[in-house]
Order: sequence, then C-alpha cells, then structure tokens
Amino acid sequence: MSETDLSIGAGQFVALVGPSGCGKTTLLRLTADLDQPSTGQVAIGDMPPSAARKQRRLGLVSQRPAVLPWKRAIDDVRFTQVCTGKSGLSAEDLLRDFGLAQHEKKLPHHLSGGMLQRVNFASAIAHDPDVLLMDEPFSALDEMKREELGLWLGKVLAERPKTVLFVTHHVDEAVLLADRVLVFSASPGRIVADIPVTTPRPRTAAFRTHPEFVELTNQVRGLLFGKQEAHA
Amino acid sequence: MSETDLSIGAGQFVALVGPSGCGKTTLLRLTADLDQPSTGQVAIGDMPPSAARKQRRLGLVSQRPAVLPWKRAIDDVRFTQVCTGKSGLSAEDLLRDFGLAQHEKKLPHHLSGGMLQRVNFASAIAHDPDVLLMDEPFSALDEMKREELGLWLGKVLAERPKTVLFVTHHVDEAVLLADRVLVFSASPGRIVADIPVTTPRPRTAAFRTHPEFVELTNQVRGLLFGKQEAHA
Amino acid sequence: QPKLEEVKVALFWLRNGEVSSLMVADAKGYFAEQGLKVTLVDGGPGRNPVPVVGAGQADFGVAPGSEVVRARLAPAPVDVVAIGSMEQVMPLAYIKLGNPGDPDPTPKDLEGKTVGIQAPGKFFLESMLKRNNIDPSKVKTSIVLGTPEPLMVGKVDYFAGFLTNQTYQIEQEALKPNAPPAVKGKTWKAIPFYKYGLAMPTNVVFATNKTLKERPETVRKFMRALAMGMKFDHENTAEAIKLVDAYPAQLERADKLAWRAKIQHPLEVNSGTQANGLLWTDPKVWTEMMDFYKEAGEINRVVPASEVMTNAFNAGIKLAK
Amino acid sequence: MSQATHNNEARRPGMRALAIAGRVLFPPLSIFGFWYLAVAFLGLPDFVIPRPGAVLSVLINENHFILENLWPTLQAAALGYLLANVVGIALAVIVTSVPFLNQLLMPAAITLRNVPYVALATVLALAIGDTMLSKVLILTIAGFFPVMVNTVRGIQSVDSVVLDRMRILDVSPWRVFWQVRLPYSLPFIMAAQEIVGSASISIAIAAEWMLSSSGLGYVINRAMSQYRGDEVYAVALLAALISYVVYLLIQYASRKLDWLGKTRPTK
Amino acid sequence: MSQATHNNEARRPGMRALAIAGRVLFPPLSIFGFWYLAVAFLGLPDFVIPRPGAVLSVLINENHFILENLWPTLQAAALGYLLANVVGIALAVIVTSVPFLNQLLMPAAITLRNVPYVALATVLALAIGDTMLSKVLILTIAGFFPVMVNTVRGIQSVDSVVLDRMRILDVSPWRVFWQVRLPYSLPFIMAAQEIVGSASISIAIAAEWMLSSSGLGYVINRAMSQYRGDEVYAVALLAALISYVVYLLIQYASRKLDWLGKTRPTK
Ligand SMILES: Nc1ncnc2c1ncn2[C@@H]1O[C@H](COP(=O)(O)OP(=O)(O)OP(=O)(O)O)[C@@H](O)[C@H]1O
Ligand SMILES: Nc1ncnc2c1ncn2[C@@H]1O[C@H](COP(=O)(O)OP(=O)(O)OP(=O)(O)O)[C@@H](O)[C@H]1O
Ligand SMILES: [Mg+2]
Ligand SMILES: [Mg+2]
Repeated sequence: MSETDLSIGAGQFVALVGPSGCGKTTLLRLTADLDQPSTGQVAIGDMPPSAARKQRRLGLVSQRPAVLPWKRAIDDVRFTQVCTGKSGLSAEDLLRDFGLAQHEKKLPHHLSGGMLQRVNFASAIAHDPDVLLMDEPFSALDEMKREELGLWLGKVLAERPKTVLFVTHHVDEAVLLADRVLVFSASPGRIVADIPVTTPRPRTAAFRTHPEFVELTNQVRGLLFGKQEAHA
Repeated sequence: MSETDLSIGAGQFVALVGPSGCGKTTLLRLTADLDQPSTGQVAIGDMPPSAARKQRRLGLVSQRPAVLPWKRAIDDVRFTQVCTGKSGLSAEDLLRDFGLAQHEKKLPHHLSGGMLQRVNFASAIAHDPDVLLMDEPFSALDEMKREELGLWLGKVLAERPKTVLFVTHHVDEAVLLADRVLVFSASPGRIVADIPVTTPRPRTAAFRTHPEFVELTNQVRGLLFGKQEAHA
Repeated sequence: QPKLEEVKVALFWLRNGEVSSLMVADAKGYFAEQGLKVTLVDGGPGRNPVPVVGAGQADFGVAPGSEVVRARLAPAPVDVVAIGSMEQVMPLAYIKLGNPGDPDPTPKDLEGKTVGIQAPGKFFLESMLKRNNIDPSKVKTSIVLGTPEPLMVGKVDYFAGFLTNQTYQIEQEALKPNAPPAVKGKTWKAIPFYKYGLAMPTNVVFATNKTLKERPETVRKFMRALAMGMKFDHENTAEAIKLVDAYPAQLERADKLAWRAKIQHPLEVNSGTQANGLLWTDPKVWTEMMDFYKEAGEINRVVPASEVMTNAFNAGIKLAK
Repeated sequence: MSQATHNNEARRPGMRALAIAGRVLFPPLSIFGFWYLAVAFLGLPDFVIPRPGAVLSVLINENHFILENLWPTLQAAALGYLLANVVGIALAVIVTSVPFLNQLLMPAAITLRNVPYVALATVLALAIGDTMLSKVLILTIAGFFPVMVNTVRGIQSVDSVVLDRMRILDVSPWRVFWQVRLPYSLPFIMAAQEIVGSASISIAIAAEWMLSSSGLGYVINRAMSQYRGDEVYAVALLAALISYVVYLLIQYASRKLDWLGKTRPTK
Repeated sequence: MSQATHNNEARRPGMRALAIAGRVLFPPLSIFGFWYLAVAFLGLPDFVIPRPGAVLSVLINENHFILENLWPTLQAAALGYLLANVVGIALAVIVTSVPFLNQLLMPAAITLRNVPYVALATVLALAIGDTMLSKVLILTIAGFFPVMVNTVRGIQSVDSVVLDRMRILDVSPWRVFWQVRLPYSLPFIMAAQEIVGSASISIAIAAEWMLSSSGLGYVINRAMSQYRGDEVYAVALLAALISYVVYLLIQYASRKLDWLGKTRPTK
C-alpha cells in the first residue's frame, strides 16, 4: 500500500471497496489505531485515531470474529459494555434484532458461521461507539439477513449519527449505504477514486432503482473490473 | 434439523441455500462423514459418506479456513497432496489461477481474509477429489474474484466431472452453477424444495439473462424470503 | 604371582581419616600379603553399606554398630553380623564454645541451656540426662542439621556433634581473622556421650552370615590385615598419615589427619582390645546397645549379643604398649 | 438430530459401566502391577523393595505414626503449592509485561532453582529453622518455575484478534489480564497445576526429610534408619495416592474451567 | 508502508544497543544482586552463605577438580533430559490415543514419581550400581511427567477444523501426529523443555550427590564433608550458569520452531 491520506468527516458514512488483498483491512487497522502508518495520515473527524481510541469512541467489527471462546453470546456482548463502562445498546435487544434470541446462551463454537458473525457485530457496537469501523461485517450472511441488518444499521445511524468506515465486497451495498465510496486498486493498493453519493441517507431499498444508484454502481464496477461489463 | 434423506447422484452439482443457522454446514458435515446422522441417510453416488472418505475421494472446503498456521501457502496446498498421495492439480498452477502467485510463500497470518479463503480452497481440492463439498467458499471474495473462481470451477468440472455439494448464500451463484438447488427453511431446518436446473452445464455469464435463470432465482428467493420482492 | 582374591568394602561415607586403618592396610600391602585385593566402595546419602552388603554387592561393610543392630532386628531383617570394630565408642558429644582454660563441662551444665540436636537424636540426650539424674525437662532442645553453624552463630548453647568431625570446623573458624564474635578466640568443650551415656561401637566391620559361613578364611585374612593396618597407624602415625594422605580419592590432607589421629586413636582402643586384640568388640556393650534401642522403640526385640556380633575372626594383634 | 450429531460423547450404557469399573479398578491394578513387575524384574531382596503385601499391612495395621505425621506434610504441601502458584503467576505477569525485567529476574530465578537442595536446606534451617515456613519456601522454590514458564506461554497464546478488540476498547491492562489473558492461559496453567500439584506432596516429604522432625519426611527418615523398608514404602504409597487424588481433582477442575476442552473434538 | 506497519518489532538503534547490553549485563547483575541481597537480608555468616567473591575465586583458581567432574554430570543430564522427553512424549501419545491406558498408566506414573528419591536411589544403587544408567533413570523419572502433561495438553489444543481436514483426507494417525498434532503442541512442548531442560543439571547433581562417586554431585558431597561452603556454591553457580545457557538455547529454539510466536502480537 503506498502513501495514503484518509480523513473522514464527522458523521460521514464511508464505504471502502476493492479487490481482495488490496489493503482494506490494513487501512481499517490504521484508522483503528491498531497499526501506525509509516507515511501518510489518518483522521476521524478532526481527531487522530489514537485520540478517538483513548476516548473509547471506537467500535471495530473485525473480519475474523473477535469473540471470547468461553463466553456465551449474550455475555460476550455484555463484556464490551462492562469493559467500556458504557451500557450503550441493550444486549438482549441487539441479539433479538439480529435474529439470535433463541441462541443468546450458546458458546461461539456452537454457533453457525453466520450466527457468529452477527454476535461479533453485536459485541462490536454494544457500547454504542461514535466511530464504527466495519470489515466485511455481513460476508457470511444470506441476502435477507444482510438486507435486514443493513436497514437496521441505517435506522440506528438515523437515530444516533456516527462516523462510519465500512469495508465490503458488495458494490450495491456500498452505494446503498454510504455518503462516499472509496475505490481501491489492486497492487499497489491505493485509493483510485473517491465517489460521493449525493442522495441523502437513510435510503430505502427503493434507491436501487434510482438513476444515481445505477450510475454509481456501474461507475464503481467499471473502476474495479476495468472495461468489463458489470453484472449483478 | 429434522430427519433428512439426501442422495446426490454421481457427477451432480447440488447447491444448498438457506438462511444462516438453518443447518447447511451440519448437512455438509454429514456428507463428509465428520458427524453421524441420528436419523435419515446420506448417499453420494451410491456410496455412504464413510466409504467415499476411506477411498480418499472427498474434498472439503470448510467455512472457516483449515490451513496449518506454520505452513506457507504453497506448502499447505502441497500438504494435501502429500497426505493423500495424489498429486492431483499442480499447487503452483492452482495458486496462480487464484491470483496468489505473488503470495505463495506467505504464512496464513500474513494473508488477507480473501487470500486465506483462496488458499483454503486450493488446499481442499489439490488432490483432485471426485466429491467436492464446499461451504461458502467465496464469501470473503470480491465480485470479480468470485466470478472468476466460479468460471474456473466450471471449467475444471467440465474436464474432470465431480460430484459437488455447494453451500452458498448467493442465489444467483447457486442457479448459475448447479444441476439441483436444495432450499432449506429456517428452524426447523429441513429441505423445503429440490429444484432442478435443466440448462446443461457449463454455463457462461450469459445464462444470467436466460429465462430459466430469472425464473429459478425468483422461485428460490420466493421460497427463502417469503412473499417479499426479490432484489439483486 | 598368585592371583589375588577380590574383596569389596562398602563404606558408610566418603573415604576419610575415619577409616585410615583400612587405607593403611591397603597401602602397606597387608591385604595383598593375605592374598586379597581390596576395593573401597564409597558411601553417601543414597548408598548405605548395610543393604549393599546384605544384597551381596560388597563382601564387607563399615558402619555404626547401631546400623548393624537395627538392620539385623528389622521386621525384614538384613543378614549382617558385626565382626569387629575400628572405633570402640561413638564419638557423639554435646559441644559448646568455651575459653581454652575452662574445665570440661558435665551433663549438669546442660540445665537451663538450649541443645541443638538432630531430629533422631532426642532419645540420646534424654537417656544421658536420666543416667545422670537430671530432669530432661530442664534442658531445652532445638532441631538442627548436622553442621555446627547454629552453635557458631549463637542460636544454641550446645550442639550434638562428633568429636572427630564438627569440632574441626569450630577450630578452623575460630582461627579466622573475620570469625564471628561468638567463636573468636574460643575453643570447643564437650560432654562425650560415651563417658556419661553408653559406649557404642562405631566404625564396625560387618559381613553377611553367608560370607562368614562360606568363606571363613577370607574373613579371617581380611581381619588380620585390617588389624595390622590399625597397629601400624597407631605405632607409626606420621608415616601412616603420609600413606593416607596419598590414598586415591581420600578427602583429608595431612594436617587434618594429624588432628584427627590425636582425637580418634584413643577412641579406637580400650582394655578389651589390649587384652584380646585390635578390633575386638565387647558383647556386653552390644547387649546394652540393643536394650537402649529397644527402649527407644527403634527395635522391637532383643537377641543374644552373639546373634549380632562375633569375635571369632579376630586375629589377636595387639598394640606394642 | 442436531443434538446427537454435535454430541460425540454419547456413550452406550455398557461402555459407561466399563468406564466406571475402570476408574475404580485401574489405579490399584496399575500401581501394584508395576510394583510386582519391578520386584520380579530387579530381583532385589525385600529389605530393598518390600512386597506390596507387607506395605499394605503397615498402612492398615501400623498407620498411627504415619497418620499423625500426615497433617504437617499436607499443610506444607498445600501452602507451598499455593505460594508456588502465586509467585509463578506473578513472575509470569511481570516478565511478560515488562520485557527487560525478564532478563533481570530470569537468571536469578534459575540460579535459585539450581542451588543444590542440601545447601538450600542448610541456609533455610539456619535462617528460619525447622518451621512450616522453611518447608513452604522449599516447595515454592521447587514449584514456581513450571507455573511461571507455562503461564508465560499461556499469556502469549492469546488470539491477537481479541487483543485488538481490547485495544480498540481501551480496556485496562488489569482487566485484560484477568478477563482475557488468564482465561486464555488456562490450558497452560492447568497443565502446570498437574505438574506442580501432584509433585508437591513428594517435595514436601523431601524437604522434611532434610530439615524437619515432623511430617512424612521424618517418618521416612526414621523408618530408613530402622531398616523399615515396608514403612518407607507405605509412606511412598500414601503420598502417591494423595498425589493421584490431587491429580484427579486438578483434572476435574480443568474440565470445569477449561474452555479449550469445550471446543475440543472427542475422538 | 505495509512492511513497517506489520513489523511491530522495528527498534530504534539506541534501543538495540541497550537490549544487547542488557542481555550481557543483566544475568550477572541479577544473580549477584540477589545473592548479596540474600546475604544482607538473612544476616548469616559466610561459612553458611559464602560471599560471591570467595566463590568466584574458587571457580577461577581452583576449578580443576570441578571441571574434571563436570563432564559426567553433563553427560547424565543430557541423556536423562533426552530420555525424559522420549518417555514423556511417548506416554502422552499413548494416553491420548488409547484413553483407557490413561487410567492404567497414570497411577503408576504418579506413584513412580512419588517414590522418595532416597528410596529410589537405594533401589537403583543396588539394582544398577554407581553407573551412568542410574543417574539417567533418576533424571527420567524426575523429568518425564512435565513433558507428558504438557504434551497431552498440546495434543488436545489442535484446531478441530484442521483435524476435520485430516479426517476427510483419511490421513494416517501417524502422519497426523507428526505433521499436525506435534507442531500444534510445540508451544506446550517447548514450555516443558524450559521446565525440564533447565532443571536437568541440578537433578543430575542431586542424583550424583546420593549415589555416585563422580560428577558435580560428588564434588558437593566432598566439599560439604570438608566444610568447603565456597566450593559447594561454586558448583551451584556453575550449575546455574549452565542451566541458564540451556534455558536460553531452548528459548532460541522455541523462537525458531514455534509457529505461535509468529502469529503473536508484540506489544
Ligand atoms: N499481518 C500481516 N503481516 C504482513 N503482511 C500482511 C499482514 N496482513 C496482511 N498483509 C498483507 O497486506 C496486504 C493487504 O492485506 P489486507 O488484509 O489489508 O487486504 P484486504 O484488502 O483486507 O483483503 P481481503 O478483502 O481479502 O480481506 C496483503 O498483501 C497481505 O498479504
Ligand atoms: N458444534 C455444534 N454443537 C452444537 N450445536 C451446533 C454446533 N454447530 C452448529 N450448531 C447449531 O446447529 C444449527 C445449524 O448450524 P449450521 O452451522 O449447520 O448452520 P448453517 O446453515 O451452516 O449456518 P451459516 O450459514 O450461518 O453458516 C445452529 O442452530 C447452530 O447453533
Ligand atoms: Mg480484509
Ligand atoms: Mg455454515
């Protein structure tokens, strides 16, 4: 990944798309103050990542689940709240909203892949962080759950505005949810386009038929896959 | 999951779709002889899973990568060949085809999520098994890589016919690739439909515009998401 | 040249001046004269000569008489019999620090004092006190290890040690310029157990009944050579010291050996050895010893002395005096 | 179906009965079997290796003195075991959180552990005397090292993705230690417990043998000087039984505590 | 950027120099520091705890007898260490692959480990005599248990998803052991090496102290009976140094072998 400056406005929803292995996770880790950039700078609102982290304003949905193997789903979600001292969103409500009401007492290795991803998501946002960093949070979910959780997220963001950095492989999802879509190129991984989405959030599924949606998804696909024709 | 009988004809490509947590992975494990069914029966061709396993005819792409943490990508792929005594497909060719030529010497924790998934895929099929069991093998990949690997798989299957059981959350992908689409319901997880796809394989991307494709994807989405309107 | 008969002797401890007679006999060639080739087997914390001889891995052993008695009378007895003693009394003593001119202490002096003893030694002290009509409750005891440090750092007033052993360290430390105040300029004074308690043969030579029965001549030759070694040691001490000093793997140097000889030689002879020959051991003493251990609960029966010891192999060699 | 499928531990009732019988019968079979083998194989007289019969008869008929001296040994073993854990875990935490202390403490730790026990016993006997503390210190010195080494490894085995989560949430090192590192270390720490726990009785006995006039070590000392091999081995057998029970308790506790066991496939 | 970002171990050159200085200076600082502390704190005269100066002078000026007896001790320690590993790992494999053997072997293993060393030494001295084998057997008996316990845990720590892969491919148990279970166990096995490896010298010395007339244990025995505390501690210091070197070598080997270290985040 070559020098990158990234600054995300407060309250902005930024989506990050790009081919596998281009450095999306790496950029997210810089934003989360987990790694230090060797060159370039990252800013969230007008804060450096470390300041945001120290104020416990960050939430990170990691690509690989970061749950504790010995904690039942509900306890893992509550653990985030205990650790941060922020009660944030109700753990039961979260799991119920995510369709896990029946499974809240299960240990991680008794959950299916998609369930585990939802628990991981719930645990990452249970303290209601101001800045939400998400690394392919819905990759193991079926289309319906994905849609549901996307809408749920839109609703939460409408109620409690947050700054969001969202890594996804779904171009549609990126355009549907974000204010800005950053497109990464493969090696050397760098930002080749920074595309604003002007239609105001929250958007409904109807936005999929909006001309801006169609245009932007085609534009992003064009950037990602070159001349090749876009496909669903 | 309630009693299920599953029998997959030799050379058939069966796709399995269903909501997260309905038992797809569980069914795949039964087919792989990793768990024993308490009721019901599973057959691959006319063999029980244990026979297929003992003959080393199975290949399993697990939902969570099953690579060895201390083996470099290429060595992990070769490990499958050494273990089975079958040279099958060339390890270098596989990784090159999967876009990992530059990364074949990396250890798993130095790979990105999508790269790791591709190495896992390569390792699972390196001995060229007759029966291929795949659990969401492309979930961490971008659309382009997903398409590429799907086409690659179609090509390989055309050259060397295999019996395939393919778990996916992508309805389009299921219909595009499979001879039969099994639709699972959520709790109690059971097979609610067994939909044949009649257009002969291999199919190209053009099949996406074929009436059968449109009809079947709509039918499957209808079964999965109830009355709700289908979306891309 | 006739082939020598190989004979192994298992020691209780590493070889030092305590068993100088053995080494002198070897160095002077007395064993060879008798047709024996002797090999010494060192003892140590995990190598008690009694089971070694009992199991037939050595022909003779050297150990305190009490060991022979206890082994012989154990529920699973070890078939060993004493055939002589290199030290007629046990050199156990209650040692204190004193000025060179002080009179020797007596058991009466223990009253009101703290005596450092080793864990199994309480019975010895009590027995000695009773024999001298002193109330044991008037003497405090403290359990210590077998080294004299507690005495030298002033933790105890008396210390149960051997006249031939810990006293040397006390003398050495007292000479050092940086000696601790408790030791500086002092010397040791002792209440010997053999004087106020019991005489117990200590460097006892033993063998199995089987050996005595099957190879009596070997035993006789061995005892003769050993007695000759002891005689030489007593009568030509300076020369003997040189031999022992040069003996392979022997721990003590000439100065220490000379010091030892002064203290140890008087303990090796008594009227019995004068009358019957060196190494001779008094059956009466053995009976007393068994009674003592029976009373202490260390053995549960007493047998005639002839079952645990014999003078039948004594060569009758006496000192010139 | 999903229950049966995921529960590989389902056993037939016949197997269960056999398992229980095994649990009760195997230990004595094991101990006495190997003992008789040793007796037969080594061909040593019974004042060297007493026969199991004689030893059992001591344990049954002459146990008064032994049982009287059991308590101080148990006390020393339990306290020493505890202290070894406290010291071992504390050192592990120090050494992993302040790396340069590693180089400062480790050589001293290893030296302390390598002072020959006899020299150590002399020093302790003089400095502290024949007290519980001396024994407990010897046990601590003998036991802290395995606990430390295993705990260090355990602390280092924490999944990095979970540590990232803790870092994001700016969780205090203290809480991370108690709620993340320690539970992650449990498989390692429990292995150390098996090592140290089941050895503590026999180390306590060795300590008593060197410097005490009470406890099972003293019983052995006395029995050896009386050529009572049967009594020596009676104490050894008792110590072994207690150690085995301790071992089983630790295994039981592991199964309760250890999350790894719950993710572990049974074969 | 990606290099620098993922390489948390990058050190400033100043830090590096400091680290090397620490590696060289800290061990003596550590050992002698604590030694002087012990001397000062316990207030015992120097014939009880000799002063480092006197001890070093023995090591420098009177080392002939010590060095002469170093070789047999090193030999015994190395062989015993090896055998402890062979026995420990073999038992771990047996016990994890045939569960009922667990109940059959474990009680005997624990009993063997609890036979008081003096009794054991007596038996070995009589059965085998003052030979290398006796020492090696004592070391094996003292060392196999930590290796076994840790290896068992290691074998059980294998990721189940990898075991599934092996099952699917119908890989022979033998290969699974060598290529999967053993490497997965490495963090546990290396911890056991640190425990057993760095103790083997001092156990060899203890064995020699009891039953041999050669080796460092014999030197200690002799020095004690000559009231040469300085020589006793010189041997102890030498043993500690060797143990520390062994410990460092094992740590180095761990870093080379241990995959866990490569996935481990540095802090
Ligand atoms: N811990 C690491 N150490 C060294 N290199 C790494 C590490 N993690 C990732 N990389 C490398 O950095 C590059 C970018 O990886 P990154 O994980 O950021 O990709 P990504 O865009 O998230 O991909 P994916 O969509 O597959 O998750 C890759 O080439 C990868 O091999
Ligand atoms: N090892 C296990 N032990 C007990 N229950 C399990 C285990 N694995 C899965 N389950 C349960 O079985 C059900 C089906 O799980 P399965 O993993 O088959 O779902 P799935 O269809 O693969 O879902 P996903 O798409 O999320 O991967 C779930 O309710 C899950 O909680
Ligand atoms: Mg990624
Ligand atoms: Mg699944």
